[in-house]
Amino acid sequence: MKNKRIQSLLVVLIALGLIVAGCGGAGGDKKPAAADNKAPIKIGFFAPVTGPAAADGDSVTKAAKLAVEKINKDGGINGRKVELVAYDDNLKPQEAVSIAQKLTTKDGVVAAVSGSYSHTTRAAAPIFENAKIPMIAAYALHPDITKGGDYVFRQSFVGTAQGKAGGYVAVDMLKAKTIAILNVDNDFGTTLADSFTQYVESKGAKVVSRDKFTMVEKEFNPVLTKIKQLKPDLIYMPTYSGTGAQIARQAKELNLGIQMLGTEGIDSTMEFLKVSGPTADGIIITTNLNRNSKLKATQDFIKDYTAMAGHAPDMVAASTYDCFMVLAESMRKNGAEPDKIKDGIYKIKDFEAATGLIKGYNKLGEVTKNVQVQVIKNGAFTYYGEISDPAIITPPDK
Amino acid sequence: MFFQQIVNGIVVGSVYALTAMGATLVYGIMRILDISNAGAYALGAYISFFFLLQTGNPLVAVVMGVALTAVFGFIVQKFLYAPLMDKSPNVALIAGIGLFIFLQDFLRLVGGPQARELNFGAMLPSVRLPGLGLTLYGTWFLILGATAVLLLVLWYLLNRSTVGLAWRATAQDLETAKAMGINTNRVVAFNFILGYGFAAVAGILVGILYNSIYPMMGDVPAYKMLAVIVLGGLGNPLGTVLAALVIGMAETLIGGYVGFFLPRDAIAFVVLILILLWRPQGLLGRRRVS
Amino acid sequence: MPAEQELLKIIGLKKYFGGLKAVDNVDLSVKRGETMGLIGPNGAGKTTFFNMVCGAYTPTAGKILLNGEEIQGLPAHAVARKGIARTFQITRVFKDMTVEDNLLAAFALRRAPGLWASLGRSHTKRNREEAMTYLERVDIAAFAKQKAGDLSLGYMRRLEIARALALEPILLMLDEPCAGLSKDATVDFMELVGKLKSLGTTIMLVEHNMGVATALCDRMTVLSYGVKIAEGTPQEVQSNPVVIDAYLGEAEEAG
Amino acid sequence: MLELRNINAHYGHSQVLYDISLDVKQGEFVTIIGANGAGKSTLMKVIMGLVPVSSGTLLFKGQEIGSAKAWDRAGLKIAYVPEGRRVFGELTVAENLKIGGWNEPPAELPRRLEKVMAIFPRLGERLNQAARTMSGGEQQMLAIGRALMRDPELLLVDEISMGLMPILVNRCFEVMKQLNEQGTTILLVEQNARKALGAAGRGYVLETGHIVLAGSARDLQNDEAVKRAYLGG
Amino acid sequence: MYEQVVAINVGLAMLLAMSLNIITGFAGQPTLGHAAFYGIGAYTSALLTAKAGWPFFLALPAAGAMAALVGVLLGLFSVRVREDFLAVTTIGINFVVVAIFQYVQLFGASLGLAVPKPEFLGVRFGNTEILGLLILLNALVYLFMRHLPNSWLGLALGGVRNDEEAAASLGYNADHYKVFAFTIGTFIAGMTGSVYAHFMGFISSTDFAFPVSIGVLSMAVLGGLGSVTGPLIGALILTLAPEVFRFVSDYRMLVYGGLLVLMMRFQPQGLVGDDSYLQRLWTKIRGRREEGKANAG
Repeated sequence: MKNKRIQSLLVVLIALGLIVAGCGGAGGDKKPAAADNKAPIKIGFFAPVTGPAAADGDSVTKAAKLAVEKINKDGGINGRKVELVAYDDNLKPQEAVSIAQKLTTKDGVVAAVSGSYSHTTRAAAPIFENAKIPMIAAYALHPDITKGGDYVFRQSFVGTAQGKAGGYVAVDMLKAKTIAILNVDNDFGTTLADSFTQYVESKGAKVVSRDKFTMVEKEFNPVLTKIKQLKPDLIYMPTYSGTGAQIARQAKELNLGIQMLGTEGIDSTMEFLKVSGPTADGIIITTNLNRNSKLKATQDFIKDYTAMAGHAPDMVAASTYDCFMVLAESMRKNGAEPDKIKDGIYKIKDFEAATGLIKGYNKLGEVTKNVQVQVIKNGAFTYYGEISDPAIITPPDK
Repeated sequence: MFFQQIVNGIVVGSVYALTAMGATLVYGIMRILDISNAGAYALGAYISFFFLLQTGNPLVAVVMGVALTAVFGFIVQKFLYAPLMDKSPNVALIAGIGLFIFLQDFLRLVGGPQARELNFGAMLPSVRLPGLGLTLYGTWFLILGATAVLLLVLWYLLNRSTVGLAWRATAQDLETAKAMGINTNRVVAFNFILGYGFAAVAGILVGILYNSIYPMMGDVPAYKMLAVIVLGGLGNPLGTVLAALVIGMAETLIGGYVGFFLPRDAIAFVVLILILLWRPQGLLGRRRVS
Repeated sequence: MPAEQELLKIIGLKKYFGGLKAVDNVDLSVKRGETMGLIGPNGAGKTTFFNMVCGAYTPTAGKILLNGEEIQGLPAHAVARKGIARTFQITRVFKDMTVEDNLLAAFALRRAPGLWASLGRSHTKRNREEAMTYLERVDIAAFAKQKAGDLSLGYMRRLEIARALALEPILLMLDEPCAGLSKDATVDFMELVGKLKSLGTTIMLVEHNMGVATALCDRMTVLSYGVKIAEGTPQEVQSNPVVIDAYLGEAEEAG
Repeated sequence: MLELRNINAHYGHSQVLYDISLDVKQGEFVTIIGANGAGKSTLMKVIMGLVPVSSGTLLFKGQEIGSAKAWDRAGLKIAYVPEGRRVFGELTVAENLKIGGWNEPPAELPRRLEKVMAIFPRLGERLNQAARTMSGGEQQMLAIGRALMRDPELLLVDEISMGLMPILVNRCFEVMKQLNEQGTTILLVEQNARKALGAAGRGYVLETGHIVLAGSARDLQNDEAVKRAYLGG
Repeated sequence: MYEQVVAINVGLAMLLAMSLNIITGFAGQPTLGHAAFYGIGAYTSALLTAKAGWPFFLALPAAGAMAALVGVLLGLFSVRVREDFLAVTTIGINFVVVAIFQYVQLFGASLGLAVPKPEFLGVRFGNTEILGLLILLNALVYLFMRHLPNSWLGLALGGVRNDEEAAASLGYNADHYKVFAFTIGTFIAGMTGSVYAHFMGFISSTDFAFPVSIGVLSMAVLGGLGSVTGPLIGALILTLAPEVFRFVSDYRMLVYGGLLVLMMRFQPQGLVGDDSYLQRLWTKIRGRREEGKANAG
């Protein structure tokens, strides 16, 4: 009997909790306090600080803090301070959804930045859209993210643009005729590999093999042994730093001697360069951070970030930093209410940012900027080229 | 290419054998699927990394990594698992998972989330045998050599030494072993010291092989080692070695010839499921007679 | 003897474990309404024999006929569905369930034989009252709400018997039901079996305790090392010197 | 040598032994008889330290051992032949015997091994065979031999006759009598009452966890109640 | 709205924990790959609504049915492979199922699938409607769970869990009941997956990976396997814990892991299991109250 009683009691409690939670939420919606001109402006932020992408989560969180510090040091937004509201999403879409709800309905942010991967950002985007709060995805590149409406922007290249740029590097700059592809099997690797393939095949090059692997793969000897037999001119590897470093190391050990072309995923100073060590020399990547840029914004960012974090910044950090800079620019020029911020972002033209000159955003919210080509030389990313051909870098607007 | 793939498979298999051995030993006596062993794998590598940074002496680093992880194993046994022995196996399983999550995040907080290089001096030079189309990594000799030596030592320890005799008796029938005068508390403690020490060795060696350690490095071993020890027949060290080689070879050959039509982990589990359909007691398991 | 009188007929039953002949070529028949005792020393193959009849073991050879129907090799649950209920030598109550639930579990065979029917409510007033009558019969009604695992051994045994009776079997098979029972409980138990007998229940009883067996059984079969060495009324069996030797061990002491 | 005073013991929530008091004197051969499930095996486990004592005193040679670990009791030269033999099946005969002499002075072991092999020559023939491959009788010999490797002062034997051919049962009883004559104190639990009482000097009757009768083996053999309950007729 | 989303997450977790409880708590069969069935339901529902144009309320039971179909296969496997072997096999099922979502184009492969928001009688399902549906489903499953210990099935599963041989002696075909438990449990998990898919609007294979299974099992064990309320409480606590501890962002998972360890170490029977601290407290309070009553009377 006592068993039954305790159970009934608890069930009633839980049911009540659910109902209260449901109703409480409906009445509790908060709109950002626009009237108060002295209160700090809140900007929401989420990143995978824990979980399998914690390394990126760490980089972008540092960048976000640096950006807010910088904005405030430069006088804030017309005298108002900016405040960062940052959460960890553990790389789980379900958490990203509740974070997005919390940011938009509880915390009163006027805009948000996603420092997370595609599936989390993808899950959160519609919530910002519905709440009419602008959100910029720093480096998530799932094509659907920006398709929901006007309020969602992307600060990195959409996958198709970077894939094309990779193809350009492969066939137009490096003159490769036969290519093997090794891509990480998620939206990132797949989107890049697909548009890369499309581009190189249109230029008459041949993709001789395509293999995919999970984010946690470490053992590439079997597949590299196979590729060695095919003797391609180039290996294209859209992947992340952990896997990319292993491919670099194992290719060197197997004495592959094939030029490798990576993507922004391996643009990581900590994980990629240190783990792959000297074996990475000569690898070329497409990215959006040009370390040798003459732009003051870029050099300031690199200097400030290195001073703060104790190591050189990577691409995800630079992209995240720029999201905040773009938001600040928009707010300074157009006002700090969500709608005005959104409109302001669409108006941005030729804005100097850490990741280069931002030419503007199209109607989907996709950024247009030059693709940077970097080569690893003496254990550092250095300038190799820059792609500014509009046919390649212009993002699709559908 | 064929020889190269065979060698690749053996290396992968050896890494699995090494990784799964700690959990096999623990299962042998405690009959629990000890997920936290994969946490010890990462812990060992990190401790070793720490001492390498502090002292610059690889030997000190390895010894401290293994020794401190073994001590950790002792503590885990005494304060976590021992009191849970008479509870449902789910309890020990979830406790182990909790500890594993805790350790991973502890390492992330202390060591940073990025992968760190575990670089014991210069890269060992590769050996090339063009006649056979073979390349042998310098680190492979280290891995294969260490695996072989450790497995031989383990084999000797279990089958030829007095502690090993006590271990085998306890694994078979703890109660009778007690009545025969064997201090089974000590055997169980020794078992965990050995099992966690093994995990640390595996973590360090894999860290060297891939020149990288990171807080989540135990994630894949956490389930891969379960596939290996179950396929081997649960708690049977020899079975574990065999199963590790079978899975390593299957993954390598399928990956190398057919392409990765499935992720490696899925390949490992497909192999496991197919073999269990044929032999529900695993490769070297003995069917329990009622 | 007319065939229809034989509820259970066993012909040439064998069970070999590797080289060990646990049961070797045993014939046996149980008539309707009779109590048949299966006795023999420890390790004589009684339990193996018993387990073959109940479907726990598959015989190496031989036939088991229940009402003329061959049932050898059927799985245990199918044998139970044919109407043979059993108890176990080492009690096997459902330890984490209440005593009442243990008993109700036995009703399913009659009340909800199929999977979908099993979704129905079992703890109806009628079922619970009926369950209580079974528990009362073995005097454990007072413990109905207790966890079966918390009962003492003797009570667990009673529960097991009540559970077997609740199947309303045509043949009740008891495997050393008095093991672990106190003298009083044994006497009670014998009364219980007497009551069952008077109701016409057919019983097969494996018993080590000769006293119990003699008092309860109409006929007895004696196994020794897997072979049937005697059969007959308790008096006949007890006076059989072969049985005395096999069962009690050869006389050791000189005087 | 062994004294139990008001011992109670439980398995989980259910009490198995009630207020057991018994003595075994130096050099005696004592048997405990009772039906299946009377608590005989539990009693043996309590003495060996495999089942904890809930209350009561357990003395061995005047020393309280109620809370000592099983292996420490083994160190006091108490040896145990468990019910169902429980030899280590995956281990060889030699290894099983070695475990029997665990922590004994190594110099002693060869002599004891010879003694065991003299008693059970079959074991000597099969030293390097895995124990699980042996027949039940051979396993029982091994279980006894294993216990003898301790050169025990007190030998606890649980159900020696279970599932054995009569000839082997007789052999086992002979061995025990012989050991007893050579000075080993024996406490034997048996279902085969006549055999047990035939070999032992004294006996106790255990019924549902209570000791209901005690006396010399001869008296018990002639006791009508015992006869009725355990000997039939 | 935030609270609604949290409530939805709790509701989903409760359904999963209860469905796992049927298989592991009641039938005693280990399941470490429950997320596979959650995923099968989600993908089935997504495909049926997005590609085949089925209405959501038909896709919902169909999702359950598809998951149950695979559940039956696993159930049949459980007849042959036991205990820890089975436990690890269920992990394998999880990996293989996720791999199929990840690699087969039909399932959107690595890009995942967009899932339309359900519509019913012209009402487009927002979070409020989803929450309502979840409360309804939770109520139904909870009623079933409460009924289970009083049903023939509950008795049969209890028998199978305790002692298959003794259950067989009562005429139960243990294999059938095991498979049946897998069928019901996976059916509920599949329906839950369907709700999840339509709530999120987007699914990808990693949403149903092994750690999700571990999370669900942790909930059920933490609350008390085999008890009716336990898994609900476990689901509530473990879903809320990360939300509540969001303020200690960086130490969240550390707290979560530590919580699991401590709970298992000191309340191994689960929070509301037999003789747990909460239950003893409850008994004490009730005892006192009754004493009070007795004194007053």
